[in-house]
Amino acid sequence: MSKTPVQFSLNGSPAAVFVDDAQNLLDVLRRGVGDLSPKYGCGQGTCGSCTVLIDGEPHLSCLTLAETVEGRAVETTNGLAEGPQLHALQEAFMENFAAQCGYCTPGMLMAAKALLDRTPRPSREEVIEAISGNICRCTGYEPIIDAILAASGQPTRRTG
Amino acid sequence: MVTITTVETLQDAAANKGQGTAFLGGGTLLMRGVNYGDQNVSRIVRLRQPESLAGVSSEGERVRLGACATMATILKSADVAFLHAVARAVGGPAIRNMATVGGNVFAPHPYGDFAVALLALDAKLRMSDGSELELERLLAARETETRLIESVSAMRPAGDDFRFLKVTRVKPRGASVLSIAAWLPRRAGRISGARVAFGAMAPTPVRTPAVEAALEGVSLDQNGIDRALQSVANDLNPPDDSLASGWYRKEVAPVHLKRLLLGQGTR
Amino acid sequence: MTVHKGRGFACINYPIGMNLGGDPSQALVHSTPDGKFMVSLSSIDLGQGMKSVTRQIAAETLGVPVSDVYVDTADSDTGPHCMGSFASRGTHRVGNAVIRAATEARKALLEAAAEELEVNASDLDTDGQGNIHVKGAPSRTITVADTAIAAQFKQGRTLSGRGIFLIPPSDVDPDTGEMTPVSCFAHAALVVDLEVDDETGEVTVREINSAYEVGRALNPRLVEQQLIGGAWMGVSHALYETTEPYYPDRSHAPTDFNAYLMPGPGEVVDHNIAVLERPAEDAPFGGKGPGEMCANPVLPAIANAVYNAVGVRCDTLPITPEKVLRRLIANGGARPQGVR
Amino acid sequence: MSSVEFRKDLFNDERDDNLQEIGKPTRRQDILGHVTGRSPYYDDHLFDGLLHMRCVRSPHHHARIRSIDTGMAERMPGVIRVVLARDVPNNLNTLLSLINFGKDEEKLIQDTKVAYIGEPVAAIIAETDRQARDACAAVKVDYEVLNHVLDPEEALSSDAPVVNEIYPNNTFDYHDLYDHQKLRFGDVEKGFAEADHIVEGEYQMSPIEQAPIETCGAIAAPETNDRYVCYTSTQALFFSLGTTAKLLNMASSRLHFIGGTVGGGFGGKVDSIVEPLSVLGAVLTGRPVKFMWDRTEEMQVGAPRGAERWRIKDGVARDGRILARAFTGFFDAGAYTRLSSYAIIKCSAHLPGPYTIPNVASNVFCVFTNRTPATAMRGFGITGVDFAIECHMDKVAETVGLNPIELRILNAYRDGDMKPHRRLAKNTALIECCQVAAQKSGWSIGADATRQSSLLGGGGARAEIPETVTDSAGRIGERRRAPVPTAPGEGAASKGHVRAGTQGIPIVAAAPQDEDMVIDPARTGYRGPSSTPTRIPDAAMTPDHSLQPAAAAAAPPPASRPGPVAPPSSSQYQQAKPPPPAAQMAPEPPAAQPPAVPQQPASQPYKPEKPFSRGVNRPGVSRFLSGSRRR
Repeated sequence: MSKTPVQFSLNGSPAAVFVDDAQNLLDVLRRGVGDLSPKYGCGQGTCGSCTVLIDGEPHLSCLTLAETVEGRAVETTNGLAEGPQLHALQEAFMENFAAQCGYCTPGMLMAAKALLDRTPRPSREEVIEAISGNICRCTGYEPIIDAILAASGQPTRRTG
Repeated sequence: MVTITTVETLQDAAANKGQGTAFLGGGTLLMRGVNYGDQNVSRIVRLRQPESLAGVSSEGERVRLGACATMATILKSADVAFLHAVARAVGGPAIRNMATVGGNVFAPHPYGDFAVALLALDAKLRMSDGSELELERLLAARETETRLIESVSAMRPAGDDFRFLKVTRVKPRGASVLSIAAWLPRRAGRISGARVAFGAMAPTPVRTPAVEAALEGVSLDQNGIDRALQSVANDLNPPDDSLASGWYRKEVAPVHLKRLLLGQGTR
Repeated sequence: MTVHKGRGFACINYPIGMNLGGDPSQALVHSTPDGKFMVSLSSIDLGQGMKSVTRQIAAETLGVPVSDVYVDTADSDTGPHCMGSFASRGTHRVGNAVIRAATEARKALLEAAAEELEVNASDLDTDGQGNIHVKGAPSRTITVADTAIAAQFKQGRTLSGRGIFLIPPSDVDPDTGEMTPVSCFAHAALVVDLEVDDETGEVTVREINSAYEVGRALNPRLVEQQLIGGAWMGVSHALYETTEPYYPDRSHAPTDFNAYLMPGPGEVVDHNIAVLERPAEDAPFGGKGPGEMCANPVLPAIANAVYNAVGVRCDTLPITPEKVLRRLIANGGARPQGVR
Repeated sequence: MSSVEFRKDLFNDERDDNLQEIGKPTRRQDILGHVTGRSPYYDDHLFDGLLHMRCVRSPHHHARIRSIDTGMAERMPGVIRVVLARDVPNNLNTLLSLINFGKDEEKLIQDTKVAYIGEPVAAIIAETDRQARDACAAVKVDYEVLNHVLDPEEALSSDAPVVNEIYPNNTFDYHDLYDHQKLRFGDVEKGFAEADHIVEGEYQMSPIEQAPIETCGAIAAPETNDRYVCYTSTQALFFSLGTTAKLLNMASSRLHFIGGTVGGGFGGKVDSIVEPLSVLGAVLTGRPVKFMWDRTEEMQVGAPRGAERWRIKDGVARDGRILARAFTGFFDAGAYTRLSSYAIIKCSAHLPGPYTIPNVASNVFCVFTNRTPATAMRGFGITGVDFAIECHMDKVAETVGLNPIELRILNAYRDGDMKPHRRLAKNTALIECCQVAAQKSGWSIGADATRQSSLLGGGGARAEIPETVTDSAGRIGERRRAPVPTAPGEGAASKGHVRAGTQGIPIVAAAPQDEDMVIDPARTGYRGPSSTPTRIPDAAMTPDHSLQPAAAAAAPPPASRPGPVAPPSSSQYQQAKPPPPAAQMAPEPPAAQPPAVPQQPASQPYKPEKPFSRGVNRPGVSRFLSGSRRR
């Protein structure tokens, strides 16, 4: 088995790691770099819990060949907060009780961040579309949709 | 165990193909297999710069899509606005940032909805050896195809001549119960030279010749399409899978074709 | 295409706690020297909110603010035995164990404060804000923090408590089925409004109006989480889910989330919930576990609504478009049963 | 958009709503960890030199294992260890042996016969997950394919293949006596004979996957003190610890289990498969070993909520009173028991649903078939039969021409009613839920249904235990010799009778061991059951369908012996006053009366002849519950 060096930016900081052949980005982030925020839910690209941003766009890290992120910028939930200052999405997820078991939450947050970065005031339909590749088994989605709308400063059932 | 070979050109990639070798497009299908220990893949060949084959451009009455263009690429291109609804029907946003046009052509049942649209739009493939190939011919023998796709050219339909729908159980995004793409060129309100393709109704996307024939010269109204709807069953023998049985697919295919042709939408 | 509206009803009760008892849970509570309290458990939080609800139960029982309590759970070396998080037993069994442990710790707390204030412990009360005062004389007061410091460094007392809750095992009579199962019941009733497409058999749930009786909503937002998410799962069970789509045939078994179907975020059903609270005597502060029962009434209510809409009885789950369509064809088309 | 309202006006005299922390919408203690991605799930613990385990699984429904050739796999790159059945020290278990229920019957790794697709026959431990997968693919297993059975009723036929050799009749043995669990209350045949209508139905639920987003898994590693630590996704820490101790024949004190932050469970993380395998891996290799199911395993090898088939037969009076209800139920357990046997006990106690029906009988079978074993899921033992019952209630309503909600209220159980498992109902609220749901949805119900209350009309004759007809049909093994009908009472060679009022001793919670642990009742917020019915203030009303005589008559005929509880009189039920506005309702003083405890009949307390623990290999308290193994 050969090891391939890969350098990329992780949440704005340089990361360098040797990856095994055919190792996926999720495994490299978690075990190689130690960023445990993206989660393994299927390894098939069907649950979304491993969602990260690559060059600002959501990708499924379990389906991303690790060495293809050479020179690119990867963002994870671990980098959402700025120091102690939580991201508006994180605050809104807390406020709206948008997590139960919490396992899908990092993927949901990254899918939502990709949306809000492009579309600061999305419609409800745009929010639904943005998380349509992410599965939540606990909440029934509504609190998550509400939280993302709330993070964009829009009224929700509770605030509006 | 799987090894990775990184090459500069598609021709290099094709030259490296062989037993146990797979070409990495978007990775949405290949990497899944790798993760699950697919013993048929022992080597992955990938392009160092797949962006070089990701262009979208106009060529007269046709458009050309690079094989490595992703669904997200399609969605960003105003040149191919008629394909936006199709690209949006593939996966969620993360999948669309990864899944490629070329990969979709090889996607197994029930995937490959983009290829359904390409099939209806008379797609021709430019292969890694420089040859041209009709999509329909490749689909008929894709299990044994060793060449790689470089780009796809498809007709640019006029007005609302192109229709697409995808029926999923899960909303807004899910795998196909079936998908239908119809290119319906009209002369004086009458259809001429229709191409109608179905997805998830056979092992690969397929055209429905009897439906196409029945649409010839008719107008897009209930009476006009009646014979086409009755022909659907003759063209299709869909498989059972976990989403729906072949019986169900066959039973509702005319219903959805009717809704597509009459612009009634899906639920 | 004809879309038929249908309305269906169902109501249920649900037994709380492991059937037949024999399922103990323990809790330990101790204070830090500065008057904060740790609750040690081995119970599992799998998203239902075990850590959060036991924290509130401990704070309420101790008479201190919830912010002064933390729950540490599920290290078998430090957390005492718990049977596990299933059978809606968490809130009931673990909650009761925490009450007992926190009650014993509270007694130690008040005794330590009594020594400092030179009064009888029975004359003391907590204000829930971190203070202990003499009943009827709010100015004679000491903070929980000062009490804890005094207990630890001056009096040599621990402010700690042990708790266990057990309903001993019950037998079952083989001939009559006599047994003592569970101790209390949660209740629910709901009305589902949906639409059925009579050409495709597709069912779209539009609205749910429900009443759930949960004993006491120990944390109303956690209850809401369970009820909204649970009803979603009920819709999912009713219309989508199975690992064997052609049961009892084993073919075409789904192996991923593209094939194992559940409603997506585009299918959120408006759900108007009324929460009723009839506290159960032996439940912690009357609270029954709402987590399991919330999906159950949705399944039959949907089946009943489908019948109301198109006259098709789909007695086999899940109610797929295929099953509805087959029955519609057998019936010679939709037979709406009338507006409710 | 959804909405939630808290109907504080209902049952408000039974509660004190002025608690400090209880009832507050406090944020979850774990929410900050969830939104920062820092909540420590089991797989979020990193170990140097972590090894990965994967299983070789049966491709057949049912097959005898002739041989397993692991030679090539052992030589493959990265492979550290091949684990076979012989490596499991005590390779036979049943999950509920921890509460002494059922016989040991399932191997952690199979070596003689596989009974479902996906049953493990070997495990590979390798440096990487992929290497373990590659080695699994290189294991050669020679199978002799056997006939299989997938339908539970076919599995009951005398010539069905034997799925599980410990239970050669393809049914779980209940109480060493019957091949099913019986429930008998009154005489359903009499009830059917008195009925104006017989309503029958059959209902089927297919298997359902719990589908937590975190798959089942565990990481085990040697600790420096000759113990093993195991980080796990289990829903039941000591269940998994005890099961591991038993299978590995290891003192449970040598096991240190850590979990508690779990990515969803829904019942699918009780079965304790990954924990013993990962600990075994750590024992065999001396290194940290992870065993994590992939999604395919989670969906097809992980035990689902099992399929259930139900048949219900109701005898109904023309006014809608259900006079008798009989159930025949089949739980498709798959190849091994796991928790299905227990689900049936729970389910039997639940019958006939939240209704007071004077004659009830059920036979419920735990049947073994050649499919993935079934286990717990949210609504364990209840979801399937509730689907059946509530669909059936609508059929009954249609048969007698009643509003479905009114039919439920008419038959609803109330405080003080006797349930068929022979314990009194208390703290009921079905009627109020029906009324509120009707009101919220704008579904009109009659004035009389609107007036009903769970607090009134129960007890009295409805608290009586009737004379009960029993039978001994379906003894263990009987079905192997000749067909036996499955419905209650049918095919019984002889009928027995249990006299009216026969009741055993209810089990109550163990008393606190120390009075210091007893919370001051004034601080619990519980005021005791009210004697005043709670009212739905503005329920939609339609012309009266006159439920009154029907409901009153629903009570079984009074027995010669007085009921154990002094209930509200039935006239109170009929003459209930119109509802006062809730806001003006004066709170009742805390009820001083103790909760309803049934008095024992004058005769000797009834003791079940055959206790629950029969049919168990090792009676008594499980040796694994004590924390150390006694030899």
